[in-house]
Amino acid sequence: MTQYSIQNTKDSKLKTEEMVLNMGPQHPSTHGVLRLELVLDGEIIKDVIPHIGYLHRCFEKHCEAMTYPQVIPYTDRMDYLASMYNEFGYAVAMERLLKIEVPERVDYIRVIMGELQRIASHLVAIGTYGADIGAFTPFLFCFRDRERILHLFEITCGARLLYNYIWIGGLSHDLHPDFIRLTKEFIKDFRPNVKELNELLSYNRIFIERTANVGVLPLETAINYGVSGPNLRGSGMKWDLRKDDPYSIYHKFDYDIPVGKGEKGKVGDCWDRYYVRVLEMEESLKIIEQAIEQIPEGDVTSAIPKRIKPPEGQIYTRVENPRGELGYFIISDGSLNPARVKVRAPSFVTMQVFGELCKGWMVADVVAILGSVDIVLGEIDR
Amino acid sequence: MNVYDLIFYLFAALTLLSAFFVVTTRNIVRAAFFLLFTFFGVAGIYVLLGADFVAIVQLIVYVGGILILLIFGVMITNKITSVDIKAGTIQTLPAAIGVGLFTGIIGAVILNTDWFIANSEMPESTLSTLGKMLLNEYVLVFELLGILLLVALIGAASMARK
Amino acid sequence: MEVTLTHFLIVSTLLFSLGIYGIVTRKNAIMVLMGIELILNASNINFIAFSRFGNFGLQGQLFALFVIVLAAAEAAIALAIVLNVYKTFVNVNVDEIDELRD
Amino acid sequence: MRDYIYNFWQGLYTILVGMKVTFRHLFIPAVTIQYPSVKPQMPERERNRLYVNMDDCIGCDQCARACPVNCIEIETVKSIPGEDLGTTSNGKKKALWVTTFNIDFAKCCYCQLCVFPCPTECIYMTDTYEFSEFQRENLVYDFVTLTPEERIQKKKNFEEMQAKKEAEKIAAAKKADEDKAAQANKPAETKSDNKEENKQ
Amino acid sequence: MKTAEEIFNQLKEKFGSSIIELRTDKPVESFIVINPLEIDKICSFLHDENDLLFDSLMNLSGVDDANGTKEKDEKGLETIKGGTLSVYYHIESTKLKHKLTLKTSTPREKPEVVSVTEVWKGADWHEREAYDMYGIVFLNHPDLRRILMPYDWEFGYPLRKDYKNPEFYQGMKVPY
Amino acid sequence: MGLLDQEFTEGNIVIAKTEDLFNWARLSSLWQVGFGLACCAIEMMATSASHYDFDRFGVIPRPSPRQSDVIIISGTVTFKMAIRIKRLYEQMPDPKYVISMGSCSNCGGPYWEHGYHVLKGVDRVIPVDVYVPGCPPRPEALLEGLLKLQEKIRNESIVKPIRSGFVGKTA
Amino acid sequence: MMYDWLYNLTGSEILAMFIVSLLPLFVFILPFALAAVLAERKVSAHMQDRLGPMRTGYHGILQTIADIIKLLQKEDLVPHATDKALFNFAPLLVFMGSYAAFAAIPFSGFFIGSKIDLGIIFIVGVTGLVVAGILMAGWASNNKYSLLGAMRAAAQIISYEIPTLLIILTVIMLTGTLSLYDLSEMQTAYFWNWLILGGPAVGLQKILLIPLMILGFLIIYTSTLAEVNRTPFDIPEAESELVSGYHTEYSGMKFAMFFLAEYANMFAVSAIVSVIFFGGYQSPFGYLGNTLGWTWLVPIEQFFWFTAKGLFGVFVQMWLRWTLPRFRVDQLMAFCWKYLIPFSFVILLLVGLITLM
Amino acid sequence: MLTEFGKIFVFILTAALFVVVAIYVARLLRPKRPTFEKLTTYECGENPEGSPWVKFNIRFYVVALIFLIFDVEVVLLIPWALVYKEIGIVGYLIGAIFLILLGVGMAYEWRKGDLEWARPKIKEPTLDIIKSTETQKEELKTAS
Ligand code: SF4
Ligand code: SF4
Ligand code: SF4
Repeated sequence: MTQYSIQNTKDSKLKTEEMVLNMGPQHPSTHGVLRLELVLDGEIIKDVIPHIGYLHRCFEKHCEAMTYPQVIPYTDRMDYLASMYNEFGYAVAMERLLKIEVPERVDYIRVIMGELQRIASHLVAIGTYGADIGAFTPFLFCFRDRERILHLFEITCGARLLYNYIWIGGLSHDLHPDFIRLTKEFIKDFRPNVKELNELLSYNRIFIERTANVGVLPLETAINYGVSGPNLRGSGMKWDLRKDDPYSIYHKFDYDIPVGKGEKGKVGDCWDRYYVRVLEMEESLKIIEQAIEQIPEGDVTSAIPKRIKPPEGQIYTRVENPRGELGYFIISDGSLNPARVKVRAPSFVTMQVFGELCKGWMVADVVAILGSVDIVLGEIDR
Repeated sequence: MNVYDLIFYLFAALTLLSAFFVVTTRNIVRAAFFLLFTFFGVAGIYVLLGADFVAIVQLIVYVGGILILLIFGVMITNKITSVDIKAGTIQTLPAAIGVGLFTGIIGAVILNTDWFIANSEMPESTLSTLGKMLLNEYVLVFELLGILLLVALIGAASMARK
Repeated sequence: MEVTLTHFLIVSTLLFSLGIYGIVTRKNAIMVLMGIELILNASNINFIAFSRFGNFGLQGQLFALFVIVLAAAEAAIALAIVLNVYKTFVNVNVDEIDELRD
Repeated sequence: MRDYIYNFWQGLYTILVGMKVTFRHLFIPAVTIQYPSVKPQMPERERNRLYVNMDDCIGCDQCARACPVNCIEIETVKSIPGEDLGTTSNGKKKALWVTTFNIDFAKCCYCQLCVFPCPTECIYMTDTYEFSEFQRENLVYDFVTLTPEERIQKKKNFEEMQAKKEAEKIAAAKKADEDKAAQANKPAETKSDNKEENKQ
Repeated sequence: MKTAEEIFNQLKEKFGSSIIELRTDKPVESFIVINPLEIDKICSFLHDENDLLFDSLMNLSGVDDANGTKEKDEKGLETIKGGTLSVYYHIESTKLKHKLTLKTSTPREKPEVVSVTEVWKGADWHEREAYDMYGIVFLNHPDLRRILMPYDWEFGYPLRKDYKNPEFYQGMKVPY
Repeated sequence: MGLLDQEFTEGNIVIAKTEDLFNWARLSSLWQVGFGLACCAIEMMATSASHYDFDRFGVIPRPSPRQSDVIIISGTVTFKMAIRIKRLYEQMPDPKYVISMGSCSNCGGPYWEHGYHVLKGVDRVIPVDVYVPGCPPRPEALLEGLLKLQEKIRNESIVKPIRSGFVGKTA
Repeated sequence: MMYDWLYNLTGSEILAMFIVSLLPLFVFILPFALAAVLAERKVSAHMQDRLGPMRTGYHGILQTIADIIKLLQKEDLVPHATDKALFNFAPLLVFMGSYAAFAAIPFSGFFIGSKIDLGIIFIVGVTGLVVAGILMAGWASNNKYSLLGAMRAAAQIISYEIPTLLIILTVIMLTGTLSLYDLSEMQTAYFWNWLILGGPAVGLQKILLIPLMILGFLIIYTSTLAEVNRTPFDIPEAESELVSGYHTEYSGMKFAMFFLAEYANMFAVSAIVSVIFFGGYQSPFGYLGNTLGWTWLVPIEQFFWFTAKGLFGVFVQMWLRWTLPRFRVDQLMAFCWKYLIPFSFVILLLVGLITLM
Repeated sequence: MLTEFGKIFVFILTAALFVVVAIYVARLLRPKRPTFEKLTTYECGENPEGSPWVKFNIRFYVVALIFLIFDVEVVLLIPWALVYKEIGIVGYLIGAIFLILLGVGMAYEWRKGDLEWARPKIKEPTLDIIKSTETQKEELKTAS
C-alpha cells in the first residue's frame, strides 16, 4: 500500500479557541484548486493563509525545453480564461525581442480577438461572482453569452478555449469570412444582455449589501502590492497598460478606462471591482466596433519568421490582460530555446493581498472578496 | 389498561429515561440532546393532562428556544470533545444516596396520601380560559412578566455584550 | 391500574430528583442549568396535574405558563452570565480539558 | 429614517425587477443543443482528432519535431533501391517507409502546430471529437497502413540493404585502397531509383 | 521620467561600490547590476526618493545563469558547479512613469539575497517562488517556505538547469 | 436512452428486471462532485451551462463528495493535488465512477515530458472508467464520455461487485 | 371527514388514523417532493434558458424517481469521527418534525389529519424538533462545515420564528381562532373573504385592513422562506461557503431524508401561508360541486385549490431562489430585527385597534 | 376515539416508521465497503485540522439569546390575542402595554447596537511598511 500524507504547515500562533477551516482545494467557490486556510473566530476571519501550487504545471520549465513557437500552446494554458491575451502578450514580447514589425491587419485582428477575450473572461468573472454570492442564474446567462464569443473564436481558429492563434509575427489563420458579420450580430445582442445582467445582479439590493463596502482595497496598498488591472482600477486609479504603456495599436481607438468610483460604498470595495468589469466590457465592445470598421486587408502570416533565433538578451514586456498586468520576462541565450521565461501573472500578485483584504470579515465575505479579485489558478500556479 | 395509560407510560418512560441520561451521560452535548426528549416527553404528559396550550408552549419555548440556547451555550463555553464534566467521585455516591432517600420519602408520601380528585374530565378550550384569566385576575402578573422579560432582555444583552 | 394523579406525581418526583441529582453532581454551569430546567419541568407537571385533578380550575396551567416564561428569562440571563464568566476566565477550565473523545 | 425606508423600498423594487427578468426568461426558448440527438455543425477549421493520410506522408518527421508535446512517434525505414513508394498528391516523391506513426491522443494538446510544417499537407485536424475510451491504451492511434509483417519486412529489408551497403562499402574501401587512382563511382543512392510501382 | 543612466549615476553617487555596473551591451533592455546584500537599502531608496518614486514592483524573477562548470555524472545527467544564480527586479513608478531593471547575482553554492518585502509587499510571493524554484535564500523574508511545490518536496529546486526528477514522490511515480 | 424510454417506444409490457431498473436509476442520476482543476474545468462548466446543459442527463454538481456518484477529473493533476483527489474519491460512497477528462488527467497531456510536478495520468491514483480525450475536450466530447459511462453502467450487474478498494498502480 | 369515514369502514380507530397519517405521506409528500425536485430543476432550467432533465422519460419526468432509486443503492457512510448515535438519529428527527406539521394542515374539508384547535402554533412548535435535528446533524457530523451550517440554521430558524409568530398573532386577533381548519372555513365562498383582503371584516375596517394584511403576508412569506432555508436565506447550506451545510457528511438514504424533509417543509410553509391568507382549500369562486349539486365533488375541488395555492407558493419560492443572491449571516439577522419585527409590531398594534372598531 | 393530539402522535409515529423502513430497505440494496479513507471527515480533500468540536466562539449567536425572550413574549400574548376583544379597549391596552414594553427593550438594544452582529472593526489593509520605509528614509537622511 502506498503511503500518502499531507503536510500541513502549522502556524504556531494559533490559539485553541480558533477554528481552522479549510476552504479548498475542492470547494465550490475557490475558483479552482486554491486552498485557503481560514483561521476563524466563530465566523470572523482572523487570518487567511492561502496555499497555492495545486496546479503548478511547470510552465517555466517547459519553456526552457521548447522552441519559441512551441511555447505558445503552453502560454494558452496559463490563464485559460484569457488564452488569447496570453498569446498576445507573448507575441508582443517576442516581436520586441526580435525587433519585427507585424502587418497592420494582424494587429487589428489581435486587438479584436484580445478584446473579445476580455469580454469572455469578464463574463466568467461576473458570472462566477454571481454564483459565489448565491445567484446562480446570472452565471448561466454569462456563460450563454460567452458561448457566442467562443463560437467566434472557434470558427476562426478551430478551438474553443486554447487557441494557439496569435503567433510570433502573425496569426495562424486569417479571419473567417463570416467573422465580421457574426461579431456585429454578437455586439448587437450583447448590449441588452448586459443591461439585463445589471438589472438582475449589479443593482440588486441584496447583491449590493453583500459587496459594497466589503473588502476595501485602498489605492496605496494596491500599488505597493503590485495589484493591477480591474482590481487596481476598482481602487480608483486610472491605470491601464493599453494607455499607459502602449503596445500594439491601442492608441488608434477611442475608449475610456472605467474606474471604481465608490458608487455604492467605499472606493475599492468588491462592488467597485465587480462593476469596473461590467463597464470594461462595454469599452471593449467599443474597441471592437471601431476595429472592425477600420480593419485593413492584408496577409496575416507574412511576417512570421521561419526559424526563430533571437539574439542574446532579455526583455520584460507587459500587456493588459483581463486580469491585469501580464508580464513576460524572456531571456534568450541566442539558441533556439529560451533560457528563461518568467511570467508575471496578475492573479499571482493579486492573491497576495487577498489575505489582507479578508481579515475581520466573515466566512461569506471571503467568498465575495475572492470572487471580486477574479483569480485564475492556472496563472497563479503556472 | 387502555390506550391512554399506555401512552402515559410511554411518555413517562421517555421523560424519565432521557432525564436520567441527561444527568448521567459523560458527554455534555449528548446530555443536551437527551434534554430534548425529556422536554418532548413532558409536553406529551401535558397533553395527557389536557393542557394542550401549555404543551405547545413547552415545545416552542423549551425545545425551540431554551434547548437551542443551551446547546449554543455548550458550544460557546466548552471544549466538547473533552467531557469536562466534573463527575467527581466524591459527589456521585452521596448525591445518589441523598437524592434516593429524598425520592423515597416523597414517593411514600405521595403514595400514601389519599388525593382528592375533583374533576376527571378534560378541560375544554383551555386557551380562551387562560386568556380570560390573564386579563382579569392575573393582569398584574401579566404586566409584571412583561417588565421581567424587558429586564431579562436588557440584562442578558448587556451582559453578553461585555 | 388506571393512571391518576398519583402517577403524574410520581413522575414529577422522579424528574425532580433527577434534576437535583444533576445539580449536585455536575460542576459545569450549563449542566447545572439543565438540572434546573428538569426541576422546573417537574414542578410544571405538578401544577398541571393538580389543575387537572384538583378543583383549582386552570390556575395550575396558568402558573405553568408563568414558570415557563420565567424559565426562559432565567435561561437567557444564566447563559449570558455563563458566557460572561467564560469570557473573563477563558482559561479557567484548562486543567480539566482533553481526552475521552469517543 | 429616510435611509431606512429607502433601503426597504430599494430592496423590494430591485427584487421585483430581478423577478421580472427571470420570469421573462421562462418563456424564452432554451439555447440548449440537445447533443446526442442533434449534433452541432462543426466549423470547417475545427481542431479535434488528427488524421494522417498515410498515402501522402513522406515520413519527413517535420510534424513530430514541431509538436511541443512530442506525442507523435515516427519511425521510418529507408526503402531499398528498386522499391517505388509512389508520389504524394502534391507531387513529392516518397522515399521512406513509415513503419511507426503513432499519435498518442491522450497526450496531444490539439494545438495544430504539427499541421503547418507538413510539406505534403497530409496531417490535418478533423472534426471528430467523439472518441472517448475505456482503456487509455486505445487512445494511441496507429496510422501506418502497413501490416505488422510488412513493417518487420521493411525493417529487415533495410537492414539487409544496410548490411549489403556496408559490405559494399567495405569492398569499395578495399577497392579504393587497392587502386587509389581510379575513383570508384559511388553506389546508387536510394533517392535516385524509385521508379517502380507502388507495392500496393 | 528618468533614464536608466541618470538613475545609475544617482545611485552610484549614493551607494558607491554596491552599484556594480550598468549593462547596456545586451540588446533590448539595459539593467543595473547591484550587490545582493545591499539591495534592500537601494530599493528602499528607489522607493522613497522624491524624483524616483519606484512605488511598484512589476516583477521579480530568479534566473539560473548556468555559467558554472558543467559536469556529467555516470548517468549522463548534468550537474553544474559554481557560477551564479541571479535575481532580476523590474520596478516602475506609476507616478513618474519610468521603469528600471535591477539585477543581482549570487553564488550558486550559497545563494543569498536580501529580501525587499519591506519595500514592496508584493515581493513576498515572488521571492518565495524564487526560493522554491531556485533555492535562492532571501534574508529577512518573513515567511520563506516553498510556495508552488509541496511543502515536503525534498528533491531540490526544479528550475535549476541541473535539476533531476526523483523517481517517486509519496508513492506516486514521477516520470512518465 | 433510458430503459423506460425503450419500453414506451416499443410498447412492451413493462417487465423491468430490477437490475435493469437499478442500473437505469444509477445511470440517469449521476451526481457529480462539483470540482474542477484546470482549463478543462472551464469546459466542464460550459457543459453544465445553458448551451450543453449537463442537467439533461441528470448530472448535477453536488458540493460534497458524500452525495455524489461520479467525479470528473477535469484538468491537470499535480502531485500536490493527487493526494487530495485520491482522498476525495475515497470519500465518495459506492457505487462511484470516474471520468478522466482531457489529456492532462489521461496521462499528463502536454506536461507529460517535462512536468516535474504533474502526475502522469490520474489512473495512477484512482481507477478511471472513461477517458475523454481532448485538450480541452469539447463539451460534446464530455457528453459523449458520459454516454459511454452510462453505457458501461447499463451493462453492470448488481451481483458482481463493482469495485472494491483500489491500490494505485504506482509502486 | 376522511378519518371518520375510514373509522366507519375499518372499525378501528388506530388503523383508521394510521391510514390517514400515511395518506399525506404517500398521496402528497412523496409525490410532491418528487415533483418539486423535478420542478425545481425544470423551472430553474427554463429560467436559465436551458432545458433541465430531458432523458429519463418524457422530458425527464422520471428524473427524481431515478434519483431516489439511485440514492437507495448508495452506500451509507458513517464517518469515524462522528457521534454515531446522534448522526443516525438526526435525519429521523428532522423528518419527524417536518412531517408532524402535515398533521395539522387541512388539505380539504374532508381530508385533514388532525383538527387540533391550536393548529398554527402547533406547527410553529414542531419546527423546534427540526431545529434540534439540524443541530444534532451538524454536531454529530464532526465536520466544521456541518457545524457552522447547523449553527447558522438554528439561529436563523429560531430568529425568524418571531416575525412569523407576530403575524400569526395578528391573525388570531382578527379571527379569534388558532385552528387551521376554522381559519379555512372562515374564508369560505369568494376570494374577497380571504384574509389578505381583510377577511370577513366589513366596510371601513376591511379597507383599513387590506394594506396591513398585504404587508403581513409579505412578512410571513419572507420569514417562512428563512425558516425553510431558501434563497435569499439559504446561508445554512450556502454552497459557495459551507459546501452543503449541515448535511455535508450525509450520504445515501439519510441524505434523501433531509432532502425530502426540506421539500416537505417548503410545501408545508407555503400551505400554511395560503391557509392563513388565501383561504386555504377554499375556492375563490365558489364550488362547481355545489352548483351542480354533486356534493362529492366539493372535497376534490377543495383539494385541488389547496394544492394549487400551495404549489404556487412553492413556485414563487423557486422563482426567488433562481433570481436572488443570498444574504450574509449578520445581514440576515439584521433584516429580521430591523425590518420584519418592527413592521410586525406595528401591524399587530394597528390591527388590534382596527378590530376594536 | 382518538383525540386530535392522538392523531398527531400517530402521524409522528408514521414518520418515524417511514424513515426506519426506508433506511432499512436501502440497507438491503446498498453496498457496504467502508475503508479507512472513506470514513475520514470531509474537508475539501484536506486533512481536517483539529476537531470542529472546539471551544467555539459564537459571540454572534448571542443574538439568538435575545430572540428567546421575544419568543416567550409572543407566546404569552397568544391567550391575550384570543380574548382581548371581549374586554374591549382595556384588554387591548393590557396587551399593548406588554408589547410596548418589549418594544422599548428592543429599541434600547437597537440603540445600543446589540442587534448588529458584533464584529470587530474592519481594518482596511494598510501599509505599515510605508511607515517603516519612512523611518528608514529618515535614517538614510541622517546617515548621509
Ligand atoms: S496537435 Fe499539437 S500536440 Fe497534437 S500532435 Fe499536433 S503538434 Fe502535437
Ligand atoms: S510532416 Fe507530414 S509528411 Fe512529414 S512525417 Fe509528418 S505527416 Fe508525414
Ligand atoms: S487537458 Fe489541456 S485543457 Fe485540459 S487541463 Fe490539461 S492542458 Fe488544460
